[in-house]
Amino acid sequence: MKQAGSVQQKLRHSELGLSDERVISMYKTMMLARRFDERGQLLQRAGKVNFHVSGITQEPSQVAMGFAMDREKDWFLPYYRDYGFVLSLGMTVRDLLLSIFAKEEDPNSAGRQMPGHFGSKRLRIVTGSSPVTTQVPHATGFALAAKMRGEPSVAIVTFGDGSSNQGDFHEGCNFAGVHQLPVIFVCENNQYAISMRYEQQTRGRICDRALGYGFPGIRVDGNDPLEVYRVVKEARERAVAGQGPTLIEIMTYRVTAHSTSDNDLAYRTKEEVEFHKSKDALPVFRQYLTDAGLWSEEEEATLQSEIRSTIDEANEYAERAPFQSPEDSVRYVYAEEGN
Amino acid sequence: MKQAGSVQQKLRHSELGLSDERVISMYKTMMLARRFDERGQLLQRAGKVNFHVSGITQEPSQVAMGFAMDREKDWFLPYYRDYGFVLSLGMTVRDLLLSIFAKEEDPNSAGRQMPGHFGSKRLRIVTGSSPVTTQVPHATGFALAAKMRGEPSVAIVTFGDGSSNQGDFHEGCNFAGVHQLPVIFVCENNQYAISMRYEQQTRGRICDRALGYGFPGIRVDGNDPLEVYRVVKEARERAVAGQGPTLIEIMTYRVTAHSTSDNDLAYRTKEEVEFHKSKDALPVFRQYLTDAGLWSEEEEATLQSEIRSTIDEANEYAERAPFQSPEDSVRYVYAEEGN
Amino acid sequence: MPVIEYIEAIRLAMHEEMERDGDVFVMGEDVGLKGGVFGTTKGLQQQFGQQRSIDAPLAESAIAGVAIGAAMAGMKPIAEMQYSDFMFPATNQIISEAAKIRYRSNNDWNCPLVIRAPIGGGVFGGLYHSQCPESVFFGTPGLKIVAPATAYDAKGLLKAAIRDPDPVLFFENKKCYRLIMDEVPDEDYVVPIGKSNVMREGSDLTIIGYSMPLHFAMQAAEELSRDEGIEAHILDLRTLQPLDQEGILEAVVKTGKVLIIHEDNKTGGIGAEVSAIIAEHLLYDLDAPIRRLCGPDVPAMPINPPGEKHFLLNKDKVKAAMLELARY
Amino acid sequence: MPVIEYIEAIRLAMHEEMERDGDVFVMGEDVGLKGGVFGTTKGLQQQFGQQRSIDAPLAESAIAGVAIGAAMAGMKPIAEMQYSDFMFPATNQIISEAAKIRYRSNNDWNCPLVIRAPIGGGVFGGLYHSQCPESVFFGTPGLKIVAPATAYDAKGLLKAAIRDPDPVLFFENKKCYRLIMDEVPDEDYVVPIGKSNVMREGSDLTIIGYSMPLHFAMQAAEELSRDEGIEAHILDLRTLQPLDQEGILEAVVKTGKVLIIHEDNKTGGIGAEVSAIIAEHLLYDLDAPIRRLCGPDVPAMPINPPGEKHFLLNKDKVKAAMLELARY
Ligand SMILES: Cc1ncc(C[n+]2csc(CCOP(=O)(O)OP(=O)(O)O)c2C)c(N)n1
Ligand SMILES: Cc1ncc(C[n+]2csc(CCOP(=O)(O)OP(=O)(O)O)c2C)c(N)n1
Ligand SMILES: [Mg+2]
Ligand SMILES: [Mg+2]
Repeated sequence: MKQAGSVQQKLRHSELGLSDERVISMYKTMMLARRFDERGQLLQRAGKVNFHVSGITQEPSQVAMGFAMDREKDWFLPYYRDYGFVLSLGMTVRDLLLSIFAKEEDPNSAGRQMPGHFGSKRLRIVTGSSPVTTQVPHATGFALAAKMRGEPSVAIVTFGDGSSNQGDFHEGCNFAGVHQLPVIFVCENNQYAISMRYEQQTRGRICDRALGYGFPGIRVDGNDPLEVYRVVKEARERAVAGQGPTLIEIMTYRVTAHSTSDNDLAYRTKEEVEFHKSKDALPVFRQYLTDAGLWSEEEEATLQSEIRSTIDEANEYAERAPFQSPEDSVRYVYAEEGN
Repeated sequence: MKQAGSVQQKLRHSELGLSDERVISMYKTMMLARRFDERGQLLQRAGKVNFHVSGITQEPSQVAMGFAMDREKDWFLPYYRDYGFVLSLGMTVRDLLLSIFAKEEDPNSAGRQMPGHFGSKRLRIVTGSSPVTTQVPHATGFALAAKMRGEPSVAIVTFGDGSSNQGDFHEGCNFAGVHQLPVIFVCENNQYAISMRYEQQTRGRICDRALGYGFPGIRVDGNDPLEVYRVVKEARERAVAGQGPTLIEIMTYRVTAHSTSDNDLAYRTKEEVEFHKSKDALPVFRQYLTDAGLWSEEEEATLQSEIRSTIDEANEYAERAPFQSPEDSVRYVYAEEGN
Repeated sequence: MPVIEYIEAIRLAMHEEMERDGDVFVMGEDVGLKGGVFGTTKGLQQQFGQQRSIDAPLAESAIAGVAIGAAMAGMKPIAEMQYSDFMFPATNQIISEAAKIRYRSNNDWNCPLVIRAPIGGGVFGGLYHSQCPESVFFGTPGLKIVAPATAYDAKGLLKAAIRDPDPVLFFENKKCYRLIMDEVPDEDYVVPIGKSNVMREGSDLTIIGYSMPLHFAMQAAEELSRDEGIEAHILDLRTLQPLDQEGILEAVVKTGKVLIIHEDNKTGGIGAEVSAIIAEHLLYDLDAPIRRLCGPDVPAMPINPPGEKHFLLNKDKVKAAMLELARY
Repeated sequence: MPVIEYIEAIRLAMHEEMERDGDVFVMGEDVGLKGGVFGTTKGLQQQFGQQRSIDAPLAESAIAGVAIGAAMAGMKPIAEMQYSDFMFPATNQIISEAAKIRYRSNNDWNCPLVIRAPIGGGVFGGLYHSQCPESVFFGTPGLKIVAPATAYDAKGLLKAAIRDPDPVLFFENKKCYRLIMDEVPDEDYVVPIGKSNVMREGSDLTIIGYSMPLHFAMQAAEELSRDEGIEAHILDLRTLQPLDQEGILEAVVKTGKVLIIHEDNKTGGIGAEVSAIIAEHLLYDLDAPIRRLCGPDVPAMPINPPGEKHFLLNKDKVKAAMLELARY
């Protein structure tokens, strides 16, 4: 796959309308997400932070999603593993580290919420919570607002495979289907919900559920970010054209434990995990760029050192940053005067 | 359809394993449900009771469902239009009239709940409430209990088309799918949810939703009770054989207003209603029996007069029966001593 | 000033706010062509179109959740729950989401949402068309809750709720819809959220309550004044969250005797908090134990007439309790 | 008597009841192979199999709803909500269904269901892994609610809940899981639902509360006794619904001064009802206003350590309030 057909592969991103710069930028963002994620794990293991939840191996498709959308117009409702997604939307590693350290300057919640609970009005990233799937009807609501206002905005929302079994998935999708709203529902099917394998969560295919709501449902290989890009982009075009929602099921795999609080070897084998690690899309994507003549060993080395210093700086900054004061931590229950 | 092919049709019920007595009994039950329902409307119009909710035109398929199940073993979770269903399960017209008049002797709730809120442990009819669709997970729970105990019981639950858009539909179906439980989910799609047409509720087909839960979904014409019987019976056999749930969508039409509190001509035309009234399955079923040589004008006359006197007697009894005393009306919040 | 029905006041408030602000819209089951099962949204779709009077699929969690999304996007949705009994499927969206959006985002996002839901019994609706769900939502900071008793307040509070930048639960009493009529000005006005209202001045005992039962208290007060010379001071809380602590304490001080009334069952009701506030701040001003007269602690009222009557407050029950307290 | 952890007491109660009665089973997210995210159901699947320790899809309304169905069918399900913060999607099933099944069927059907849910903060769980949801369910007749503070009570109350013919919400405190250890007999016993417990005898002031904060009160009481000669009388409600009115009043009479404590936010909390009961029955026995020391009225506690600390009660905060009241 890597050697043969490289001439043909060279064209894949161009065929999708992605410039060389953009596809390189996608790769850089994936790598940044990966390295940030590894830092998060490290910080937790070192006892510097209490908790980290990882998106490793899901980043390539997350970044592809982000790049397929319009950062100026669309609305983004990510879920807690979406570091790759939010980094592709303009959130910085410093923002994420401020959140991991739960510091006041964290733009997501001023250190009120757990890491992975994203939100930034400036970046059109909608504030999220822990109870899973509540964001699905919210995305429908953003799409409804866009339609009512005649704005060419599309709402894109992500959630896990387990989460697709919540009532809110059903209700949010169905509402969007009836009103043909510009919204993309993305299930990142990493085949586990904490300890529960996919087959313990459902016997159907999640993408097939779209049929019951009257819009297309598509399953796509998460280890093929360009294909994810294509599918999301098409869904976006349909949405903008008034053709309604799309459900996309990204097939991926959770290679880390559910979170740093979980011991995954209590319910699955190392072999299973290693098998999926070997399918990691990140080196494949790098190879693609290399084969396309867009990437070199030197560029890789430079990227890695840049990322390292970005993360180091952000880490230091975030670690030193102050917590929100206890007095301020009880503010903003309601609008304050002059709000 | 009535004349031609009658020889072939004669065999239909026998082919399905229904004896002549049973198929006649089905017809009688349908007619009883119809006449009871008409009495309910009359009583409301006469100001004798406050409220009636009608199942007219849905009874033939409801009765077919009841006859396809095992009254001794199965569990029944009807919804509020299911007079035909519960009458086929052993509830009497007197029980129903006691409920309409909200009298203490009403076996469903001692006159606590609105009519159409069925329940009788003796008849294995599970107590229901007004918030729609909550009974769907309950049915799954009954099926789970049956499976755990190794009992050959199947739970069958009904609900409306609008109600299928509640989260509980999704969650209850999915749970049953994962655990391959002996349960039959029946949507009585009468094409309206109060004022809202089917297309305002969903753009998909309800039966197609089963695909996303990994079990069969079947759409069946509600005006063909023998076909409904066949489909439900097959679903029951699959369930008993450990092959899991089935979703059945019965296509029907609500010819009455939503309830006596509703004015349906505010949102649909008389013509539309008349068109569907003309497709009423009850006279067709009678013709089927007649063509099969199982039914005559005289038998019809006898049946009508029997039904009338049954209903009259029950009506009189129920009207005279006492209400639950105010003191007793606050009992049974919790188990009482010796319960 | 024109005298109008409580339900008409609600309809007018929506109508005027929708004319005033293009971001305001209504959404709920049957709110469009039918105009709602009670007729509260009648005419709105005709005037403002299907886009601003949206018939929503039968799914309350979506009605709340979609409205929350639209509100975060800057719209001002009025989500209708057909009966408050049917708002429980939306509890997670209301408590986990609407109530916490501003707080969890440190003021970055907010949720200017109104959820209207008819409460209360007396319409032969039985267990699931009569409930008072206040206590379920009352303990959740981040929500505002209002429950008007008059047409004037219904209109003014609904307008205030629609203009409020935070989520407001608007509990309208279905028994009041056509029974309660009072003067409502033609001009635009709001009733501020968080302010109680003295409905009647008196010096012998204080009644504190909200929604329908206050009308029983008013009738009883007239009779007690006429027949017994007892003068009741009656406070309408109007807003349940945040409670008007100042208003409550002032009303208590007036008489030193307090009867709290509501239709919701007693245990865990709003009355408990009102009583606790008084017991914390005015213990030494009390001349009698704090009484609560509320619905009995049963799951809901039965549909049969004697059962319903037994469950509900009425003028006579309130009057008896008032008399007993006055004589204490 | 062996001293065991609170969490172990819960596990043991389930284990013993499952051995005792084949109709008892557990169901919830990750309760099987993993043994629950806190390890509360560890070993149950190994011993009782997948059918009696059921990993349920991630859908709380189904977990409650399916359990309700099974309970009506005669089983005795123990449904686990992973965190009490995540039980709100099941609110409709709990309030509209479980709570009303006996009542609405006039005693024909019943629902012997236990729902276990971990409450409380102090584990750096932030807004949605720390909440106390008591107030949401407290006002609903037909439910029973228990919230043990000790390992002994956890075991005895869970056994009582499992054997109870009506639905019981069992609120276990996640901070207590490994922090609280006490003597638990090997023999079978139950702690009756509806009975409070005097944790400490005293004559100067009465503390009434439940769950984790009582341990702060106990520590503070020891210090106050030693350093100030102040003797606190401490009552553990244990059962929140139905409240033990008699026990509450007895505890109040002992001292005439009452401090109510809980971690759930103040407005609309259980403390309000406790206070209202006292204000209704013992007004003249009080030597001080009824105080409540509770979580602040904000949506939930932040995850950052100073914010969490600011939100939560602790020994010092409770002690300060006790001292102030004692000196009143
Ligand atoms: C309503 C709700 N119930 C339970 C939880 C606890 N919980 C957090 S993540 C998770 C599993 C989610 O699985 P999935 O949706 O597949 O996403 P993944 O973590 O695999 O990416 C659970 C059960 C929750 N956050 N919200
Ligand atoms: C949760 C809930 N929301 C709203 C209602 C009010 N309501 C009663 S019946 C009904 C329409 C039901 O439509 P459908 O499911 O199609 O059944 P049908 O009445 O057509 O047989 C509505 C909205 C309810 N009972 N429960
Ligand atoms: Mg997953
Ligand atoms: Mg229908």
